[in-house]
Amino acid sequence: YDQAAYRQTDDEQYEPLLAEKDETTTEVESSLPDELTRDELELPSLAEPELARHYVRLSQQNYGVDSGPYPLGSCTMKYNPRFTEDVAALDAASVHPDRSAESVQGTLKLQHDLQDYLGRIGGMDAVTLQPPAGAAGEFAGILLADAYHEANGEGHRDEVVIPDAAHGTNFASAALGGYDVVEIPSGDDGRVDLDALDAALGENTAALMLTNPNTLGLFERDIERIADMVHDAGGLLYYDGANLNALLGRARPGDMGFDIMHFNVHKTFATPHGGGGPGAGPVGVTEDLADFLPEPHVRETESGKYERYTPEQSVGKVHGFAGNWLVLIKAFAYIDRLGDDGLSDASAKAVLNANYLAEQVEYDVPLGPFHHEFVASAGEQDAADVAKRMLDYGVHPPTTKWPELVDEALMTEPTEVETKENLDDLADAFNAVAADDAATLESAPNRTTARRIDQTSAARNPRLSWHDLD
Amino acid sequence: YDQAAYRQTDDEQYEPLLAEKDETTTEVESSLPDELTRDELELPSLAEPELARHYVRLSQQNYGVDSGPYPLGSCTMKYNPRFTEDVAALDAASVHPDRSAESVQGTLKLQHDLQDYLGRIGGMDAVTLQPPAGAAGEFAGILLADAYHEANGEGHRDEVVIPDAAHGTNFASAALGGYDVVEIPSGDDGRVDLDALDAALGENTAALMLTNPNTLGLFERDIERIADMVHDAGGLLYYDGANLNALLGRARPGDMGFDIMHFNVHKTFATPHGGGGPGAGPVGVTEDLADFLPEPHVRETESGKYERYTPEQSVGKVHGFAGNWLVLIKAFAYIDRLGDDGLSDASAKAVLNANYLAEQVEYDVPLGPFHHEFVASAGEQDAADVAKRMLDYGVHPPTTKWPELVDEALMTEPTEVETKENLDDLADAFNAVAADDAATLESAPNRTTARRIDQTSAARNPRLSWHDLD
Amino acid sequence: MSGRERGSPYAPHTDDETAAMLDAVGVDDVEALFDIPESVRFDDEFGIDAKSEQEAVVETRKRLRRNDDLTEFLGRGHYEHYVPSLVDHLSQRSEFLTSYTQYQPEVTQGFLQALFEYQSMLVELTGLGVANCSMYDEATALAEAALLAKRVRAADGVRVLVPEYVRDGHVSVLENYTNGADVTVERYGTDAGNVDTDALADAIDDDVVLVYAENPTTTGAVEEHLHEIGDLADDHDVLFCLGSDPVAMSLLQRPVDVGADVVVGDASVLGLPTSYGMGLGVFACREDFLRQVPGRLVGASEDADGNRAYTLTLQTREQHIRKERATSNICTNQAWVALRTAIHAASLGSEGLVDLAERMVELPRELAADLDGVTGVRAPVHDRHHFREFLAHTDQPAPAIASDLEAEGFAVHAVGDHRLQVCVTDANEHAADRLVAAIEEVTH
Amino acid sequence: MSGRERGSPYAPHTDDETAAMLDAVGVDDVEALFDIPESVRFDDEFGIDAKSEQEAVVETRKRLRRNDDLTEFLGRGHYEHYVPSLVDHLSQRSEFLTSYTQYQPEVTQGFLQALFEYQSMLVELTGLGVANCSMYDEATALAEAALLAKRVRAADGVRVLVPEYVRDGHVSVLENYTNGADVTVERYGTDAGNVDTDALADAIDDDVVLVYAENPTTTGAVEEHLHEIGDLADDHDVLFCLGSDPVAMSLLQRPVDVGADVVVGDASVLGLPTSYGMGLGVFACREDFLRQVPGRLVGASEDADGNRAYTLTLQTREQHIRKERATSNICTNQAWVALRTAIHAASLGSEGLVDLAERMVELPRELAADLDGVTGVRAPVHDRHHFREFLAHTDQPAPAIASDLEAEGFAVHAVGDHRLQVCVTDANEHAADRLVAAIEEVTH
Repeated sequence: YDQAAYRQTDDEQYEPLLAEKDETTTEVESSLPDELTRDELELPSLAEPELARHYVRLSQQNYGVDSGPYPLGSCTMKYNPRFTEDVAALDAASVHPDRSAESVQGTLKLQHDLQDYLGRIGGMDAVTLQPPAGAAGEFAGILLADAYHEANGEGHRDEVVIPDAAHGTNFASAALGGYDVVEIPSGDDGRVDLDALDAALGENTAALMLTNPNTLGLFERDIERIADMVHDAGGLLYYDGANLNALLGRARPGDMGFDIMHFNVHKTFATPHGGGGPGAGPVGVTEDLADFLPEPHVRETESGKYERYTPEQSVGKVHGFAGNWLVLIKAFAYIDRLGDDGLSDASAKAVLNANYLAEQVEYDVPLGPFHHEFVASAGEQDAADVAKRMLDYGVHPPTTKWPELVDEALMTEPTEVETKENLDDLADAFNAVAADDAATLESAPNRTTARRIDQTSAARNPRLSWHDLD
Repeated sequence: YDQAAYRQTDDEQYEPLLAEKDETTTEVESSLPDELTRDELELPSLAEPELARHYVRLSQQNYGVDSGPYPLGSCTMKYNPRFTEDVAALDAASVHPDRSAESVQGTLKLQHDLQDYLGRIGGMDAVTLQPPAGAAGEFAGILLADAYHEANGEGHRDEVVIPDAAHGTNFASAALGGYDVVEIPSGDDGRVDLDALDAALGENTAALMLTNPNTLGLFERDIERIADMVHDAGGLLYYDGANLNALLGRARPGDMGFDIMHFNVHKTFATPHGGGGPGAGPVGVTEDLADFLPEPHVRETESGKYERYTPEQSVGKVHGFAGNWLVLIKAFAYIDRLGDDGLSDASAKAVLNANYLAEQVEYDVPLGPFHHEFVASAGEQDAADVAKRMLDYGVHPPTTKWPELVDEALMTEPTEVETKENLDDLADAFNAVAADDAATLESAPNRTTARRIDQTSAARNPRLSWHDLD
Repeated sequence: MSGRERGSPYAPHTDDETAAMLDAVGVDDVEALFDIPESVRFDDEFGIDAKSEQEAVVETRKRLRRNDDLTEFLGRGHYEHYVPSLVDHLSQRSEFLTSYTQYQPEVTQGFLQALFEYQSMLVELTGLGVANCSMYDEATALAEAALLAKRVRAADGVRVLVPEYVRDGHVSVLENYTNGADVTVERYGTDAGNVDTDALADAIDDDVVLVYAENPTTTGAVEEHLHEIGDLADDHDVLFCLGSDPVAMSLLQRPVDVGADVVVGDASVLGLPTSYGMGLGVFACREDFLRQVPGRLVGASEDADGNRAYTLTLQTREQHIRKERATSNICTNQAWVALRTAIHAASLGSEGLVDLAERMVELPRELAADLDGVTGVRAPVHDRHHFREFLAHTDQPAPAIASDLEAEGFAVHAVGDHRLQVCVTDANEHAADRLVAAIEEVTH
Repeated sequence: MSGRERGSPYAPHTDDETAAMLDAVGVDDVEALFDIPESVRFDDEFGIDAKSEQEAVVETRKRLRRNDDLTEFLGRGHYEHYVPSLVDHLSQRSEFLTSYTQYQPEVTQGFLQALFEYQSMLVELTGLGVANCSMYDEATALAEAALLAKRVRAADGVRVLVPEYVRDGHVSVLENYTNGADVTVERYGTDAGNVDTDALADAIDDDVVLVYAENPTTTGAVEEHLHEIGDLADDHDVLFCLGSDPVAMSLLQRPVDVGADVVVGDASVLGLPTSYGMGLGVFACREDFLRQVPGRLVGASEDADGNRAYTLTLQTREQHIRKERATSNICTNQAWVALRTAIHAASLGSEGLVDLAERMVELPRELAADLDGVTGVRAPVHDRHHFREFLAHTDQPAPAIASDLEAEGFAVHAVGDHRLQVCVTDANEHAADRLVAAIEEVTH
């Protein structure tokens, strides 16, 4: 019998598969001609009490930020203020995208004001809210760069330069845009190697995609020089906003020479990641690129009304409608609540937390100085095993084995929401695992809902739906 | 370090006491004169992320209906439809009780319509919504009886007759009203012993309080005879609504001869019990008693408006304002959703479930036939131990050791919301425990958040706040 | 749902399951299980149509929408403060919302601890040794205080004294609850919005078991004579019961310091929005009354492993064990509201609470000054400090002004013929200027 | 909060803690940790005032309240069905809402299982072997389908054919996503609201990698030529991609039965209210394309104890491993919407879904008939079966009618000069009669 919520047992594993509970086949009958309808449909059919229990139980088998620290480097898992859920759920927020501009002045104003806020925060002249996620923002940015070069008669530029430590999405987004990727190795200090960059840049360079601070938590101190080099080569400088939480109120991509940037609203503006999304990836650009933004864009008219319009050389659309609008409402509400003081303090505390934790961790922590995250090295231990063992200590582990610059990387980002006590406890977990032997690590985890899961057989023998189960 | 949400460990017990986390003392400064203010205040002060984690964790250490079966006899723990939460949370529901009647016609109409629905369901002529819980409803009923007798020059009636198997609240409510309680023993068949009743009734009888079906799940078949006896003695017949879920659409207290009744909205109309309340205990009465109802009462005017008024011989008030109004909204929405079909089916399935489960349980189940609940006997086992051991099987146990008519009583009420599969599993748990030895029972539970808790020392050395802890 | 007959949407039985269960029980029809004499069988209908969830939402919403959308400046015992969003989100979690009273503490540690923390906050706020984990509301808590006083004093035919400013409704509840115990409730005089200590001295005597006062009072004055009341009560061996609330207590004189033996009040001022008067009765008292306390108490204990654990305790006071000799008939209380209040209080913390309370002193001061500037209005009526609310004198009839203000979108109390009572908190302060303008408008 | 400097309300540091941490790190001031050259230091302000939660709620609410409260009869790719309350309550649970992508499956079994169940439902609905656990929306899913087709066919300079009824915006997304892969998007003709199979036969050739059609179409017609389209595609070794949604698929021809190789669409029709176009991209395809599937896949496996467990699988397709050779650049997807959709679908069950879908056939039939009775209106324009929506011809200019209807409280699409498109579901059917009356009113 399924164990009550408060405790898992080993011998009576709860296996609540919807399909196994009360599957029913419905013969389809319709006023439509038979040939236009299917014959039957077989989906589970649960009464509401069982449905509620099913999902309550599933939720209890899931770890979220509300469960404890979630120091996944580059993922910036911070607390999600709940009042933003309430405003996104307001009836007035629920409108159809084809509504006339006159009838949704509220939505347009909110879009406009968020565009404005993000422009100020990023130091950008114009911002589109349409991309539905960070990677979609990257792709939109590449599209914009492409259109820009094309409009300038530089359509031959077909290369995007990306440092090796960059997020995988950078590579994939550039490729999706039809560009060849020129990967450059990082320097010994973990930053862009200017010589390598110089060698990579050329007349075919469309853009350099850069994360700053980078995925090692290091600020690219040569950013102005980098910008000059890219611009001198005729390329554009793209800012990956994944680590913007480290810079709020201290530096702005626009001021550093970036031409295009995306924001990750969950990382910087605390919208929930929801187990994988929805996110939103607004893209900011300098004035030179503003005419290429996706349509419809929103602007204020002289009469104080808001209107949709198509920028003169718009690339068209990157999402069927207006992106993940409900998520953007939450981002607006967060920014509006924190204001200058709060945003600036969030960065300060995020950086302080990362540096403090780096001090407490006994694993080797090469490079530095760090901003919002640091990458420790598990050394002789397997970083993936370290992660599994940390689960036994009740915390979520860091991102592992990436970036590859650091052996057996433990990429750790506590964010500003953790207390000193939490960081001390987290460090204790790191340090306890550091002292564990290999056998212990390999057999971990032991205290989780599931023990170590066989990834290999999952991929070798894919079972991707109920239909594939015995 | 506190273990993550998904699992408890034995050696690293999470002890999240707010006061131990981040207690702060605030020196009180004010624009008021010093002598009118306190000096300091010392309460925990947590930032929102930690606060969220604290309560999320506490919730995960709690069992609710959404966690699984909750067959507490006489408590009727059924599924709480969530849409009722939404309507109770509507902005329009949030009004002050001193608002003019003209400005809260919506609230008054809802009050009126709920009064009407309850009247129809109970077969009563008038209903007050003011009592904030079932026991408060009982007390209000006693007040009404008192006022009625007083008005009829029968103020000498100072006894309330109550069967021994009745809820403790009946006795306490009668006592609170200033009445002497005359307890009568149940017959061998678990029902009212008519001879004992006859002996108890007399010129001092103000009322008989009766639960029907009674706490053994048995319908008082002689209800008409009982009503006649009570009325002949000049007393009133009071219906305890705790078990009304067994009769919906099949029989109504008013039709059986009851003069006064209360409803338990959580038991019959699925409002959440919320870990102990708030409840609501509307009281219905026959026409003869309607003039005594608490004020303000609500009625529809000839113009279709709704107004508050004071019934001619009103007993006054039993709650400072209008009772637990938000709870009553949920009850209204539930009744309105189910309608005749749903309410009647709820009773049918509640009774079917109880009878089915009684069949599957191997403990002795004396008496019968049962309606919504049955009382098994743990026999040689200690019923309280049985309950603790059932926790190990992942289910919530029944009510134990009551009513005392049955040795080591296991008073079991599955309600209509359980599936056959759940009932089978529940029966398995009962039967597994029935086969366990005494030592196993005494050492249970072993799989819960806390193991067996020492009640004696808790009462002998009361520690009732942080201030009492070491 | 397939194979499921029309009926309760929350009864999960498929037709097949129903049939199998009937078979197991040995009847053909579920009706056979109802052991009800034909003569009392109900064979009619209630006349209530079953609805979809969507329809049921619409039906309730349609009714509630008939309420006018007024900005309320109402108080007099029921108050609104901004409730943080987190209170809703956390209290709505299934495990809290759908649980019963904690009869099995081993699986309800979460709620027990939350209630223990609620009790602890009340102990800190009142300075008294014991707080229970809720009564229904302030009125019933006051009634329970009177009954406790009577039990403690073990006297016959006794009196309880309450000041004139207490709401009539609350006094009615008090009388109803105490009549059965032969307690008489008497009012004593007030002076300029506070207790008249001379009147109290005249009224008090050895047959009094309880004297009640409020801080702030129902009309919003900060009570300046608490020490004197406490002393008078002491002189006559009378219990002093103080009515207050958690926000007020975080700033005003600590009840224990003025000699209060019992504190009652409404704690839902934290945690609940305006709710047509739904409350959370505070009940705290001196530790030596412990065995006489009404309602539920959560205590700390240990489990079999020696770990701290919580449990309902001292249950022998309660109706389900002691029956007619219980300290109260209360069973279901307001636990979930107490949870919400605890979350709200914890989210404010000491400093947040004190800050909020201080605003409750400043806001009425400012609003009264603004209203005093309106011709034909004098505010506040009493030369006192105020908390959240105050009385204003109007040259014109107050009921007419209140009625005119409704047309302008505001709700205020008319108290008597020429007094308005105005309550201002963080929930409505944004509209205070508009209220002043509206009052100016409707009085000219 | 006491001892906490002004700053982020979600950073928990007390002043003492901050000092201790700075000390441990070895700096005096947190600014010393920012390794940023002076020349790019930002020393201005954003000009955004910090606000209390209450104020922030009010600010956002104030903006949104500028929206007119219209009853929408809008569709064209974004639809509303009544979302059961439970969907909100369950999906808002902390553990779901605040979690990340399931990189550590041992502590995220709950979400993984929910996504597995979502995939399973899509497999059942489409009849195809594989469904991923979400794309952004229908438009981007269609684009990914085209890219998959290109990969599968491994061809250069290829064409994708989409019917004329597809939204321009969707085609723009498709073009933007596929330009980089040298894919050309071409429109092919339609006939009376369905695909013109002759036009398609003319357009299709061996350089085509994908042909797209919808059922129902963007203008609401049930597509009657799916088998022919599938056959045409087969004849030329072209992939057939069908656009649909879970409600439509529960009733209309099963995609696999008409030869669909890929199904895209928007599944947020279950689970989300109208959300200004926020979606949930369906992506399902034949099992033999498994290694070419874009996006995330959840698979069943076993843990070390041999118990069933779930995990993200086949990740070598993804950008974080394969980088520029990945099957897609997608990282964050729409997992939480998929959770909501799964809850909504499970709460309806097979029969509930089929019932809902059948109403989506009946409601537009009835509404079209009613509108056809209005002088100057002819509906539906196409003699087809419809699903949720249909086109109506208007003698008067449609944009003016739509504009006038707004003043009456209704939103409908004007499509071209003399056509309205009207969408009716369980969410707005209660107002259908009023819409007819309003159209009668504004056209006379």
